[in-house]
Amino acid sequence: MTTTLFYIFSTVTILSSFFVVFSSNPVHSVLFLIFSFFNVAVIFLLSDAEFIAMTLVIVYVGAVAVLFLFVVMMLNINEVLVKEGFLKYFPLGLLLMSVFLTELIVVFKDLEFIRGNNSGISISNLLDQGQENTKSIGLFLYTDFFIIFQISGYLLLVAMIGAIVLAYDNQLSVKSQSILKQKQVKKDDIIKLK
Amino acid sequence: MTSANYLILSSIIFSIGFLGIFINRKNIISILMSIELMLLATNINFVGFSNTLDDLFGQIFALFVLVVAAAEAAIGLAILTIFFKKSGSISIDTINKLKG
Amino acid sequence: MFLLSIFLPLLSYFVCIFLNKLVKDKTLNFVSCGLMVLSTICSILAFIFFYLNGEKSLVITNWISSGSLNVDWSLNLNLLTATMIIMVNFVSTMIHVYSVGYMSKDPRRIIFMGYLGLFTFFMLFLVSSSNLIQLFVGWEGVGLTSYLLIGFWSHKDEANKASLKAFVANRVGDFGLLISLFTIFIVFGTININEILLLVNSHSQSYFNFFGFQVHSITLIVVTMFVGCMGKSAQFGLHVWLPDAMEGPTPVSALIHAATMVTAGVFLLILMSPLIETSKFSQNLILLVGTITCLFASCVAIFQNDIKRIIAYSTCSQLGYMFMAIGVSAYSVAYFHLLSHAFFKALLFLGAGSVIHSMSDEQDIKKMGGIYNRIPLTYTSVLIGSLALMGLPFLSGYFSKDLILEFIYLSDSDFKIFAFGIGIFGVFLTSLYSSRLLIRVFHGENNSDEKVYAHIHESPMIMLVPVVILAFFSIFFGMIFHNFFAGPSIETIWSKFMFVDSEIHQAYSIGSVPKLIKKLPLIMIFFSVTVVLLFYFKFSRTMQMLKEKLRFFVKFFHNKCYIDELYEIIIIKPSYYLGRGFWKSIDNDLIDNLGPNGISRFVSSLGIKVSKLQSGYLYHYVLSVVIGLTLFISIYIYIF
Amino acid sequence: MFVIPEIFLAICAVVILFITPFLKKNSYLTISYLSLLVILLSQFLILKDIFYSEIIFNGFFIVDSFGSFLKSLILIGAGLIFYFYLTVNNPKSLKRPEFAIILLISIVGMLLMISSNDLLSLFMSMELQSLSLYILVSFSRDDFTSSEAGVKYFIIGSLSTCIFLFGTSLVYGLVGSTSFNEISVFMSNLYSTPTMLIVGLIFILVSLSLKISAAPFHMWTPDVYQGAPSIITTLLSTLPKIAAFGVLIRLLVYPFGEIIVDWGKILIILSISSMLIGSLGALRQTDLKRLMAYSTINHIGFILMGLIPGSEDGITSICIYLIFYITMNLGIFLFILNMQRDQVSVTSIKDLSGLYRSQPLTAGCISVILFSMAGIPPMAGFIGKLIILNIVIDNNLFFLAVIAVITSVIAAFYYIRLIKSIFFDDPLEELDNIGSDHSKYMLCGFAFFNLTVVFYPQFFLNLCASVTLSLFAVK
Amino acid sequence: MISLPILPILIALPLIGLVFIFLSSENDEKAEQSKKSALWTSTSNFFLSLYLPINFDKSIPHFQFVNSFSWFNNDSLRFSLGVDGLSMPFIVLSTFLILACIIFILPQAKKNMKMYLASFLVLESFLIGTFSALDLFSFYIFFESILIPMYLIIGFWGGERRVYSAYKFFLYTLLGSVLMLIAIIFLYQEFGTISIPKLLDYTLPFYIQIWLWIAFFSSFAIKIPMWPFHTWLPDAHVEAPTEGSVILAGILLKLGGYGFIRFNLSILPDASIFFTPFIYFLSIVAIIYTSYIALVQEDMKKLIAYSSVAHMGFVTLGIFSANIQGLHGAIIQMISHGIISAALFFSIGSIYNRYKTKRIDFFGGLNLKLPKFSVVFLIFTLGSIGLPGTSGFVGEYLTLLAVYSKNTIVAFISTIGVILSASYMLKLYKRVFLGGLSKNLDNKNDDINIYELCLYIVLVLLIFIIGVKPGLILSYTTSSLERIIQLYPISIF
Repeated sequence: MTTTLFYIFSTVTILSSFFVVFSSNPVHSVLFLIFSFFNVAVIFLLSDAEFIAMTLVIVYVGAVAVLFLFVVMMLNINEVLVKEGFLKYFPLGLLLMSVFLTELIVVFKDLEFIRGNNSGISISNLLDQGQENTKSIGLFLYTDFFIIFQISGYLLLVAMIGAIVLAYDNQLSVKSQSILKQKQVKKDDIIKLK
Repeated sequence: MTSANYLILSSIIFSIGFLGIFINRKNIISILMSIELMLLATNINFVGFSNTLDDLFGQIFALFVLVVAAAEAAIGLAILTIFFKKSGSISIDTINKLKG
Repeated sequence: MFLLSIFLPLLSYFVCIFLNKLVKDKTLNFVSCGLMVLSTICSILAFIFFYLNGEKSLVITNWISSGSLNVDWSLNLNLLTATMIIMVNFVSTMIHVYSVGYMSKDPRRIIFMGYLGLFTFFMLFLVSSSNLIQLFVGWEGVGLTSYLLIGFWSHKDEANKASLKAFVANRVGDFGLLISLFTIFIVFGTININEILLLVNSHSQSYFNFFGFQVHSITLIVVTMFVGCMGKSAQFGLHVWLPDAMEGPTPVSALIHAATMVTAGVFLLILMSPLIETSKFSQNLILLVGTITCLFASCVAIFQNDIKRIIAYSTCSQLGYMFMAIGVSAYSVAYFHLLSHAFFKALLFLGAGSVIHSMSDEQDIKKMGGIYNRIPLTYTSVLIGSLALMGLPFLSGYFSKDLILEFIYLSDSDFKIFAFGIGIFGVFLTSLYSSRLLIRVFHGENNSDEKVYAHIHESPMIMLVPVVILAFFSIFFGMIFHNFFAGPSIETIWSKFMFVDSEIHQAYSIGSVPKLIKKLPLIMIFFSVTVVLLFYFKFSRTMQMLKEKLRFFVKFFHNKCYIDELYEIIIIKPSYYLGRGFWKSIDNDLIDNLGPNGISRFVSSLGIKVSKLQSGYLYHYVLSVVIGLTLFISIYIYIF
Repeated sequence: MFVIPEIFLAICAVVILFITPFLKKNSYLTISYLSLLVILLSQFLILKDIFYSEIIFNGFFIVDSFGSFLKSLILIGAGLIFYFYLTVNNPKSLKRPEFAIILLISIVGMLLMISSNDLLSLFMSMELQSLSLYILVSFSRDDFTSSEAGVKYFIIGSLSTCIFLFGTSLVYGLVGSTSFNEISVFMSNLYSTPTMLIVGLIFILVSLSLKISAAPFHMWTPDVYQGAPSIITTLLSTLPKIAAFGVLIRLLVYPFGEIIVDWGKILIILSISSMLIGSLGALRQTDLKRLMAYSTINHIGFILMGLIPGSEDGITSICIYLIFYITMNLGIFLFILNMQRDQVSVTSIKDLSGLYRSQPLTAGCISVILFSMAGIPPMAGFIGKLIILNIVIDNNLFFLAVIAVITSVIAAFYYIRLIKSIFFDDPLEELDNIGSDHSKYMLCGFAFFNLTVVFYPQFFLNLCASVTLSLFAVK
Repeated sequence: MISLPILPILIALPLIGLVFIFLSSENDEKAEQSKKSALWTSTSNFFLSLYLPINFDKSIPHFQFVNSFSWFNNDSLRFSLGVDGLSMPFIVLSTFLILACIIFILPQAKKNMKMYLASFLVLESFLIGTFSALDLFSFYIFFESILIPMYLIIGFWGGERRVYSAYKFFLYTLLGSVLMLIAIIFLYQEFGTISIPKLLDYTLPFYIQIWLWIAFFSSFAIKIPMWPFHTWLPDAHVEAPTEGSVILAGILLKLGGYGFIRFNLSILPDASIFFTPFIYFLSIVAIIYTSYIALVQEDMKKLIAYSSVAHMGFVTLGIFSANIQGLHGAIIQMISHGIISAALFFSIGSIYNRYKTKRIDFFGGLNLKLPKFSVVFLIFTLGSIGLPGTSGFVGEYLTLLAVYSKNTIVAFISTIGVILSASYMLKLYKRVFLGGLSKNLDNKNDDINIYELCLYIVLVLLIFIIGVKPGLILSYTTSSLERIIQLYPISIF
């Protein structure tokens, strides 16, 4: 049952991610992206990773994808026609990518897993102890993975500072007409022969 | 589900994401989306392995990947915005002032 | 004493060069002549000394010492060298004195005197050296001074060309000599002359790997050495420089290009005579080349108009005689002719110089004539010189040249008939051009400008004195000394220093030469003189006609058989083409374009390509990442 | 206790960030001085325990002398860059307090990278470093090229992250853990290497190659170097390279040391192509910063050769080369930072013409450094190349050595082209004199260092040999 | 005997002089003060270098005056200096020629005179270092370092195409020597030592020798230069300033010959035997081919440059005939060429300083204007031709003799070079000095000044002294060379 579901959702994921790349309207792309996130979340659920599945939906769909949409809307990006270059490079790119993919699949197909030593954190053991997925993640996140967690916090801080530093600008942020500047413009400043 | 299933799924998505970056002629945002796709593919891998290995570590790793992805998206979009302010466009074909 | 006789001329050189402009010219002239006189006296004293104390070898200092090669600066005094030194010193002294007068108008006369001194030094050095490399020093040194003196009037382009030609032609000869020296060292393990001569017999059958062929080593040595001698002694093929060398001042022609330097080749072969004896082939070669030169030079001399060139070609032919003598193993005779030739040829040149001097530097015999009574002393001396050259009885040329012819007749050489015939014919030709010269210059009508004619005067005393002295020697030298060089007794005198074929000498002294043969040269002389006299005074019109008829021959010989032109076409021009071709086509186009420039062009075009790869488009960058990644994976999967 | 430098630095960065709003005028200067101070202090903290070695934080990080050495190298570089920042005439857009803070955070990232002992911690610290660098590259908002460089750098960097993660996931799937220790144990129990592991390693290697800009993953480098503000280019060309090399060395030598045959070949390809691209690409450049990018690629190729044998000597040689490399690069960039005409920065090679006439001392110093980069003895660059070539030939990689020297000759061409411009060309408009004496003295210092290293190379050799020892002691 | 660390002093002294030059604050083109300090430095260095021949023990074939410093941390990598009979003459030659250059510079004015003087002092230091280096690495370091000052000298003070020539010189020689670097490192790896004297005791397998030989060859063949690697030389010479050409021809080319003896012949004897026919071929081509090219040159310096290639052809012939005469000949030829070509370049410099051109057809009848100078030039010309009695002859004679004993064809063909050299040199002399006064020249008499006169007299004396008494040099080299030859296997070539 889970296997069938997995296959179904996998197929849908692949298709929708294909459309992310190839749909000509960016808004459609974002929507397809959201769709594939949902599908993957389902796959995660099938893999008994409820917390990650939820987080994926919340973080990605709730924040990131919306951010994308927001930017797409804000920058007012129009549909762009498929250019000549696209067709010129498409076969080459497809070929390259299929070679890449085939190689990966060749590598993965007859894969014999050699299980490493069991020093990892066994999920089944945790389940036996009555720890739910979310709980057990929490259990480790704040203990063993404390330092990583701290770094991720720091990372988000950087992201925040960075976004503010880059985007916040009292002089340049607003696109407005400056009559004085327009008057001072000379021909040489605008037309540049290169 | 064997890990090969996850792997093949993730490879396909990864490849599509990759393809999306270099075959794309539209705009930078779709490149960013392709990158998100690639990150998603790695997450599938991590969660899948976590499942087959019966090891929680993969899920935790995936969680951190999510964090990073979010941060990256934020920064990326910020850079994109100032680029847009400068050039008035985010078409990929306009990003070629630096070359040679 | 001995050292003094050699190094005084060098001192004279230094005095002249360094004190020039500081001390009065007169004083310097006096000093340099004085030094030469002193040197001559010393050499005579050294000669006497030799008779008292025997052979002597002076080692001054070590020169090159490298492995088994040990070369010293050292001087050798023996009968051969001592006599040669006296001759050189003596002639040189004469010419020094003569030059004082001859060059008195020239602003660089002191330097000229210096060069003369330098030349004398090198010649003496050549003569007296005890090993072949040192001999080579003298050999090249005289070449150098010859070069300097030919080009002494450096404002004349002709002179510069001639001097360059002389040097290069000599170098071609030196090339042979160098090869010979190398071979000698490899074969004998030494280059000391005495040691080589001692070792000749033990190596007479040795063979030497030359160009991969086994060559009789001594033949190789002698042939290559002979090439050197051909260069220096202006034998056919390498003779081209000698006539041109007449561009130099006349004293130079007398000293270098008649009396001393050009005979160095003959001298060297005499020195190495035991070697030559072991190689029949080279003897024949020497004989043939000598013969050809003799014939060729005399023929050309007949058709020349420049007084000095005539004498120069005559020198060539006389040197041919000397080589003929060497070719038939009559070394002492060759030496005898060398010495006597030195006197009369120097005399001739000085006389000619005197004529030129009095004719206001005119050298063309067509523009002379009928001046014998204006300059009687000069006339007499030229006459004596010419007669000696022709070999008129009892003058020195008579003895020496006839001896050569007789020895050729007596020898058992393969080419003796040919050589003898040519020799006799040469005598005819010699008298032909000599008498032509005499008549053209001194007799008949005067063809010069009136101005020049009015100006004709006898040369000053200082020029005439040496001429007279030389004339004296030209007359009596042969008469006095001929017994020293031929005959049975000479073995005791010369056999230590050169090879003496006692059988021939024996045969000669018992008179095995037929009377007719002995008289033949004389007959030829009379015949030719008669011919000349007739043509010039009786049948001058016939001569004109003949000239017209035989225009081609006249032109051919007048232009020296076109040998200069031949060389121009086959050697000099191609050299320039080759040089230019090498330079432009190979060096600049091929090596540079393929080599450094080509590589840098290639690299920089690669650079452009790499820069072009950097398109500025992101998707290309990502593409490169994909390609790299795929490549690595495929390399890993499929190759490693 | 032993990650004190990183933690200290991280905390200080936050503290400084909180001070910022309370400062008014010229706050950026104050902040920079504070940062410099912090860096000096943490340098002190590192040097205090340089020979200490321990695994900490549940195996996520490791402290050893190799790491400490590279960290102190990074801190020295960082200190110098701060110093440059303070002394040169910066464009207006850089005169903001956030600049110093983000710079500090990126340095924290680098330090953490070097001490990482787990792919997860490595990933996080690498992200910390990269994110700050993305911001820094696009920091100069007055400049169009800066934002273009930012976009390029960001996209390639994110791609690198994705590739790294994919590789990591493969390794994780196979080993069940991402700890270096675990991987090492896993590797030592193997009879044959699974292909997937190698593929995973290839992914990780490619990602790190993108970081160190080894060809063919170098394409972003020239553009970003040219576009970024000069001070950031200075940073980019030196410190992240050290950090990335630290990671690369630790990763390849320790956990993947067993499969040296496999990654060695990849490194050979990487280094050959880097040397070729680095030497050829620069031939036709007209912009100094862009040229320096290619020069960096070339140097990276050279350094990679030292890693191929994976031996202790090799790592030692890399360390030495890195020292010389950053001194040379910092020297050149100090000059580029000071290249101004009428107070406006210029970076064209043409602007160098006739520099010797106007500023002989500077010209002399620059040419010493350039000769050093070209590897002409007796400069430091030569010593570095000598040591690396020594390793290469020791391992019988002759073809590699031949390619290396030939490419270095090609590279010498563009270095001496610069020297030609400086000395032989007629000056155009003269550049401004180097304003501050500090810069001048610093430049002299760099030149002097490059010139005199030949007398005491044993110092560096001993130093680096002793620190690399720790890397192999763990094994 | 108190052992004075003479070699380090010789190397360091010019650098101290450098400090003095940079301390002086003058910026004019004359820079009298700097000239003075350069002169003092080079003079004292020259006289100090005479310490070497005076205290040299001729009977010892090994290295003397050895000084050794620790360099890298292990004992096998030591930085050591020393001289043997082979290198000693070259050190003295270097100090002498640098002094000569400084003297020649004295009356001149040049842009950036300080830098110019400084370059020469640096060059001196490096040159002495190269010749006295006893280990491979320091040899290489010094060998390569020379490129830097030379590049500046050609590029900064050169003629019109100076940049091209400087590039060509720099990159060409660099390309050659980096291959040598690989060989040097390989030697170090193989034997664990970089000491040249120690390397003499080892023998390598033949197939390795071949590769190493090629690597060393690539460096030295370009340096010396051999055909077809010679094309940088004419360009470099033509464009370099006078003093630069002097050093280039006088010493730098000798590095190639020195290296051939020191490395190819001594350390790699088997490969040397194998490659001897190849060397012979290249040398013959160099001698004949470049002589022909010299014949048609229109630029005096270019002519001399091509003749240098030909002369160096004799050197390689001598070296690879590998017997005592050959090596002696090669050394004498190198030293003699060092003096004569230097002298010729000085002379051309004198001419150039007066008339600002080096074109041959510009001149004519110069001996009327510069009588003293023309005599001096003639002597140099004759030395170059190899007239017996001058130093050139001894070298040519010995090398040709040595080759003749090995291979008659080679010797025969290369002896033709003797004829050709006379042709082109005397043609040069004729066209420049003889004949009527060229219409380009006025009648003003500007014969050589006192500096030039002193310099030329010394050079002339040297030419003759070496020509008459080459033993002065050869006696120092004999024992060292004999040692090399003893180690050399018997060759059939």
